[in-house]
Amino acid sequence: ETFRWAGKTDPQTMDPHAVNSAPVLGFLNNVYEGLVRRNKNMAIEPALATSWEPIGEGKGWRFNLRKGVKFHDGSDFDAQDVLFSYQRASAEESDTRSWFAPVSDVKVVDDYTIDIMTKAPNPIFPDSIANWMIMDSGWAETNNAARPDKEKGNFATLNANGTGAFKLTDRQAGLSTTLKPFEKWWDKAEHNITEATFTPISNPATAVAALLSGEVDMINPVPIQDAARIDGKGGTKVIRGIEARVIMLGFGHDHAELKYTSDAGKKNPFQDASVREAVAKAINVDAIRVTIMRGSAEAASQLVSPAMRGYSEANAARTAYDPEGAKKLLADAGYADGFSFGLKCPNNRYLNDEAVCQAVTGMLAQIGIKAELDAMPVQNYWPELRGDNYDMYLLGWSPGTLDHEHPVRFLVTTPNKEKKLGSWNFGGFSNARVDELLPMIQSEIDDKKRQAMIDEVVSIYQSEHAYVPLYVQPLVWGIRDNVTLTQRPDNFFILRWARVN
Amino acid sequence: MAMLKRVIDSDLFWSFRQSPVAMISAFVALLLMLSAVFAPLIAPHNPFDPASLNLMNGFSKPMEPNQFTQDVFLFGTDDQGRDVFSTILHGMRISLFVGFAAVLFAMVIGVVAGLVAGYVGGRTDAFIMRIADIQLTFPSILVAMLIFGIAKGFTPVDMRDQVAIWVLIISIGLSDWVQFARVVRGAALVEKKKEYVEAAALVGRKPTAIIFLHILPNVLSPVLVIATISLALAIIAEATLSFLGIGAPPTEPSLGTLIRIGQGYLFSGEWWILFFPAVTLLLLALSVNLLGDWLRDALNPKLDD
Amino acid sequence: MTLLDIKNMRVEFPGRHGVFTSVDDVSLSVAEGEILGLVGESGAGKSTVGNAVMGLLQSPGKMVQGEVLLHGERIDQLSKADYRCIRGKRVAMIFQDPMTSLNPIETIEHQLMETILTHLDISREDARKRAVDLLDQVGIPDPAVRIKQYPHQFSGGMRQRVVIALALCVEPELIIADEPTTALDVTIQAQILQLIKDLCRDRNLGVILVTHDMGVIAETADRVAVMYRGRLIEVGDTEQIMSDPKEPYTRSLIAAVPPSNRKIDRFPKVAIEESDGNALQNFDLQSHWLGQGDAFDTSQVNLLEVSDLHKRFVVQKAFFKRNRKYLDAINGISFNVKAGETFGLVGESGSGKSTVARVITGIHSASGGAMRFAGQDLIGKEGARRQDDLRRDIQMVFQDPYSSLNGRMKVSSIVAEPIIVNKLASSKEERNEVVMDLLELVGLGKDAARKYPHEFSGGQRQRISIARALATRPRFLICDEPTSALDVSIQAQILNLLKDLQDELKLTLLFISHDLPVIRQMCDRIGVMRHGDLVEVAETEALFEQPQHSYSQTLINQMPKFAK
Amino acid sequence: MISYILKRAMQSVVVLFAVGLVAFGMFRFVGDPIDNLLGQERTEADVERLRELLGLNDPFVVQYWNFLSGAFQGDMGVSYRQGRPALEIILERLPATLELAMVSAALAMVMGILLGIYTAINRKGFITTTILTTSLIGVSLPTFLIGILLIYVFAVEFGILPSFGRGEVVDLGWWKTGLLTWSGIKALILPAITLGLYQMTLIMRLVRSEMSEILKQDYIRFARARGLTEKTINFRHAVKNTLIPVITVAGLQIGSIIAFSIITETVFQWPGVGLLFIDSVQFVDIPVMASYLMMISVMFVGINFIVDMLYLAIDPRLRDGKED
Ligand SMILES: Nc1ncnc2c1ncn2[C@@H]1O[C@H](COP(=O)(O)OP(=O)(O)OP(=O)(O)O)[C@@H](O)[C@H]1O
Ligand SMILES: Nc1ncnc2c1ncn2[C@@H]1O[C@H](COP(=O)(O)OP(=O)(O)OP(=O)(O)O)[C@@H](O)[C@H]1O
Ligand SMILES: [Mg+2]
Ligand SMILES: [Mg+2]
Ligand code: NI
Repeated sequence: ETFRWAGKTDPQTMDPHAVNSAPVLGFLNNVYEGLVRRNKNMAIEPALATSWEPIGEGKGWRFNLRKGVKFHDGSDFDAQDVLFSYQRASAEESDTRSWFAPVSDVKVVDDYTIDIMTKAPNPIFPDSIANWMIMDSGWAETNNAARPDKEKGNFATLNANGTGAFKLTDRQAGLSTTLKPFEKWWDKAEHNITEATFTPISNPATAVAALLSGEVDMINPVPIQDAARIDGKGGTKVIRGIEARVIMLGFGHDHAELKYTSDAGKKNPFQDASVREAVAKAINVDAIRVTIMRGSAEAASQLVSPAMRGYSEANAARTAYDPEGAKKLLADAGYADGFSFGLKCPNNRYLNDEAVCQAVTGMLAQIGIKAELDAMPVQNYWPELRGDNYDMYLLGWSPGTLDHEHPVRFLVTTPNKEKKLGSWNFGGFSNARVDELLPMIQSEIDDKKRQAMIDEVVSIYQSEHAYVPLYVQPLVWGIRDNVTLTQRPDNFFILRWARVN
Repeated sequence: MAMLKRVIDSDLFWSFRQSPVAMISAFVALLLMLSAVFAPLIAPHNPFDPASLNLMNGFSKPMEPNQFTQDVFLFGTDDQGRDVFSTILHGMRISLFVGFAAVLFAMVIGVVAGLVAGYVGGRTDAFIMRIADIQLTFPSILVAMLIFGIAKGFTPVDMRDQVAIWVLIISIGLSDWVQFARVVRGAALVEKKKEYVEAAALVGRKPTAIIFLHILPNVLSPVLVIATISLALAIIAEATLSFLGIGAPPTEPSLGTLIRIGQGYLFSGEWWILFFPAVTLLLLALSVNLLGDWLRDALNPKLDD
Repeated sequence: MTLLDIKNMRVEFPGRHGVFTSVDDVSLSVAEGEILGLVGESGAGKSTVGNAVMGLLQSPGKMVQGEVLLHGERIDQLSKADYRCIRGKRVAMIFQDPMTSLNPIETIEHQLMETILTHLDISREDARKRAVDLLDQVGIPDPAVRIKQYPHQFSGGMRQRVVIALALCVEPELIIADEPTTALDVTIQAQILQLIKDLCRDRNLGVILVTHDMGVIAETADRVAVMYRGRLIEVGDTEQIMSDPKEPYTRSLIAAVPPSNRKIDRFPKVAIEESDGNALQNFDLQSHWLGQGDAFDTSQVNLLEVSDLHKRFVVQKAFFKRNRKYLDAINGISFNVKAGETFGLVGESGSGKSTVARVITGIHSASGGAMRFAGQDLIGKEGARRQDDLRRDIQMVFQDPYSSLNGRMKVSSIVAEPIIVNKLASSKEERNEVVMDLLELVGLGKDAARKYPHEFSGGQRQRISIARALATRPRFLICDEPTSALDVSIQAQILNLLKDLQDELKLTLLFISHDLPVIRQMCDRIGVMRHGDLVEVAETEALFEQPQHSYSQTLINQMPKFAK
Repeated sequence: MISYILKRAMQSVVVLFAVGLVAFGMFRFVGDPIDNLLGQERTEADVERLRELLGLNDPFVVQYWNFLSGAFQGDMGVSYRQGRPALEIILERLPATLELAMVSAALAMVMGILLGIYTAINRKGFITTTILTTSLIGVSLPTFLIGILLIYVFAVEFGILPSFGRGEVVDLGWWKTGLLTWSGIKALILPAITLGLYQMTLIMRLVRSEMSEILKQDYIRFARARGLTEKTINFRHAVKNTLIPVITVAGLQIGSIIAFSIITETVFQWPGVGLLFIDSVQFVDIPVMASYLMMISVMFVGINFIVDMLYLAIDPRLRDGKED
């Protein structure tokens, strides 16, 4: 069966190591494979490695490789390819380099065994390399693509040679990409697809129309408000899920003064934790969920969704909506008359991001603090955040490792260039205990102990109200009735699970 | 008083009274403009005051009680629970101001540049027209970003809002003037060869006077066509630029922004968010264009039919 | 058998200030082979009658009453399509204003050929041949070359002849010729009139010949109809009308024809019994605004000195100079105009008279030679480069009044313009007064002020143009066929005014005309032009009595005689 | 003639330089490409390294100069997004846009002129009023909305036309055309209408306004007196005299259709340069934007040159210049 699907953005490259972004990795997961892969429930399962085990008390991991695996061009897969892919993916030019930060060495034991040594004990290492894709060393070298080249591009930018269930047969950057099943794939195919074409459709309404008219079999995403209609019309339906992404409000913790509005220059009230708490209390997440998100989202209490590893059950309660309490807090903090500040918001990054910010503005206004909303496209947004041009901002975070450690490392620890920590902690939130706990979490092998430490971190950032988590972004895909597929929370569309009836 | 009498006495007013279409159009346009000006007095709500909004009112159907709050809204509400009717009234203030000002700006620059280029010719013409070529290369989005970026460097933070509106006007105006300039230049090239221009020069009219008193009235009709037709476009352009974070904040949606928001609900059944603002814009554009049609005919003494 | 019958025609122009009745209860008929002369006051409605017959009244004009019958069949109620079949093929019309009658962006050839091909079923080749032939018949030199040109490259008289050729394309049954020879010199005029007469005789076609020129009427028309104020006041045989007019207006009209055989001081005035707004009022120049300008310094003998003046037009552009084609419109002429005199310029149509005027006024630049005005060099001072006072001193009445008026301006503004520019009035009130007064001086009346140029008759437009030129209080006035569309009575009024100005203020005139009797009355000295050369310059009487050059002789001999 | 062309060519070079300068001055404000090029796990060092590599730390004049010197050797830079030469990408996308632009321009011109003539001749009346008012709907509503509505009606409800894309294309080697396949033609209909609607209305109203004026000229009356058919009068004499403003606007519009049919191309996911451009803006793909703007300015210079030449072809009065 032929299968056509559409997404919002085109994967910008076919090189699995050049760009670490969801559209690219999600797409290439169908073409390339890693040592491990995630199953329908996001759990790790064997792929090119048949098994793995820790070696030498936290020194590293040993992977036993699968035999008889062939690349799409017919060459064989062995440990050399893994080593090559390691070198390639961790090279300076690679965007995936950070995955290998804990790695100290990679040793080929024999053709089908490879050891990956880590600098410190790393319990989640196999989890963190689910998107590390293995490339054929011979193919890459003959085609002068031994290193990814993001700036100029190379052979691997437009061509692919993986071991995955599908091989790339046609690539027209920005227009369409066609896949065909790989007959010599090592695993048993679950799908019944003979050819699959991906088309980027940047305009959501057009994508909906294309689905409704039957020109595509699946679209991702569906604008939330159109879900009901797609469900209501015969022939199409919507599948919903919870994405890994948590939407939150952030503050300029290290700004001494407000930067925007007529109050610019005054002391920054958000440095006061009780003001931040007031913000948390002021926001009626339920109302946002019911109206703007049409009931699809789920309120969030922490920086990861319950589906993620390390989710803190102990801190599952979210600050309750309590405008009166918020007003009181403000009054106690000395802001009975309120103040005004600048709220920055992207308008094309997250689902209904601008609408959510407007709602937030309204809710904050009701407790007497006036947000001046400045919404802009994402390409202008990040430079603003980096330039510290905000008093409060909206951020969505999706943990690449599907682990709570991820947002803690990027968002909560004190920014530190050398140690590469806190690189997305724009507001510069800083807590010594969190900084202390992070390395311990990273190297703790015992799950229980690890969770306890995570729980502590969560309780710190919750009580400090470092961020105000709002909700977990919903995942809404639209499909034709005759299609069955599996929706994974990382928003990757895995073609080999799709069937057209 | 004397002014008024002159106006009432004028041929223009006379021909206005002869044309029912012009009178109806003028009435509609005036009504829209007045309701924009007096929006705070007419509108039942103040949609620009975030504190007065209740999110639970969102997506109320026109004239039907909201399922949560039981509030009733004439034209329904949008995703934020803003009363669409009030938002249209308030939003029109920005849209009308930006729209008219931008078109006027483009028209003035374009007409002057075109007349000068066409009449003077030679190097002046080449210079102006090459600038036009450069301008044509840049879409209004980029122009807006440039101007916005520069303006940001000069203005204190609390003035941003006032500046933003001028950035919008200038960017939209700049990307539109070439059209006027080239059309006027083309027409002026033809007109300046006519004998009445020679006659005017002979009695001692200076080039500037010839350009504005003689040639301009004779090239005005295409200018009017383009100007009236660009109005709706400028209003929509304002919304596009505001989306880029350049213009009005999203908490103060203009008519164009309201339409842009409404477009998102085209398939989902909340038709009123799009419908009423779009009809308003349509009415505005129609009345302005029909008024323009009349004016063009009225200014042409030969067209008295 | 009557060819055309007009019964009780009434034409109205509704407007903001009421309905203007342009033609009132006019009944006329033309027989086959007959030439009916239609004369009358400027603005009497002559052209309107013609337009109404053609069904081509300018909107909002309407024929509200009456019938037009062609060969006994009513045509005024025909459908658009049926009317079209009559126009051009059965009834042709020569419009009064040849300058604006031609499509400016098509070649003469194109316009001729499409007319021929619309009506005649002949090949393109034959049509082209016929077109060239027609141009030749109307006396256009070099027709095969000229036919490729555009209207603006033709002189006024040449365009008029093209329009005539267009009307004659398919030999219609009836020709309405509205002032067909106003811009033609006497030789060509004679040739054209002969052509029309021949057609009448040979093909039995009827002609309505609208003209102000009594000489032409006397020589050509079989019968004459006289119009006055929209009404037909008298119809009769040419003989009878000329020698024994019944109506006082006709009588005064004939009395006003300037004599061609002697020079008189002033043109005879028309005395009409009914006095009204349009009639000339006596006025005292001394106390009049026009007379208040400083009398000009006439110490200089020669106000204008022109020597070896050249003007060459590029008629075909090419990158390489040798491939270009030129036309020498003025071919090295020299003459002087003395202060306070009237210098006449006559000559063949297309000989370069208007070009001389345009070069002097700085509209065109000279290609060579020298020009001095009151001691100042004029070469290199075209358009805006000319100093204000110098420009104000030299003014011109354009040959084509209509296109020299801005159609979007009211007459009041047009006439006021020079006053404003040159600050000749101290206040707005004074300015308005002067404008009204000027309009009245040229016989237009106050109502004209609030109208636009297109609402006027040909002669009326010409007078607007004159009023504008006078409004600068010029020192040197070039008149390019200033009275070609005026009936003799108004012509007398205007020319007398010019003479008065000359006497009082020492106004200097360069007077271009084809009308030799007028030239004889007006001018002190005359230059005769032909093919871009000035073939003879002489004192007026000397020229008329003893022309030296052979071309001058032909010209004088061909002058239509109208003996009273 | 040749000297005129040379002069214009010289001027165009200056225009190109200026365009480049303005463009690079602008790029500082369009956002930061780094965020798109690096994933969320990037480090400060990565950012710094890439900035240095792409020359983003240089002052814009230096960036401009580097671009220019590259361009001089035929190298317009490599797309950040696709890792391919920018020029190659643009040229690859151009046929789609050109086909769309030409079809919709032709549609707009033919319909615009015909309707303009009709409404000029019949100045009053029901049909005229209807045409004049309904055509305004097309220019009063956002293109986006019109596009989506068309898609909704013809693709979703009737299912007779595709909602996106270009259909099947035939590769002619140097040109990929959609005009040779049925699906390609079907795919072209809706975008062409969406895109042409505005131009059609504009041209129609221009023709009408100019022509109403021309029809009152004496030479039109005289043409009637000569017995010419209404067809000749309207289509030859009157239309030709209205052409100068019309071709001016048409030239500009064709230019902007090709250059900035952003919205239409986005709505219909039309794989042309407009879509490429908006993608590039969103991605802050500076090399593509720069080469693209260069190409556009060359195009506009060309179009305006042609328009100026057409003036001369149409109106003989403009031909005789000062040289004599
Ligand atoms: N379009 C118009 N609108 C209003 N009045 C007009 C219009 N055309 C002509 N008239 C008036 O109708 C009258 C008759 O004009 P017509 O052109 O027939 O005069 P005429 O006898 O041909 O004069 P002339 O010898 O000066 O050409 C004039 O008084 C003129 O003002
Ligand atoms: N712009 C021009 N381009 C080319 N040739 C021109 C131009 N203007 C005038 N001519 C030519 O110059 C010659 C002289 O024209 P001009 O108008 O001076 O004649 P004229 O003596 O005034 O004739 P008429 O009595 O017919 O008005 C004519 O052959 C004419 O065709
Ligand atoms: Mg007349
Ligand atoms: Mg002449
Ligand atoms: Ni005469």
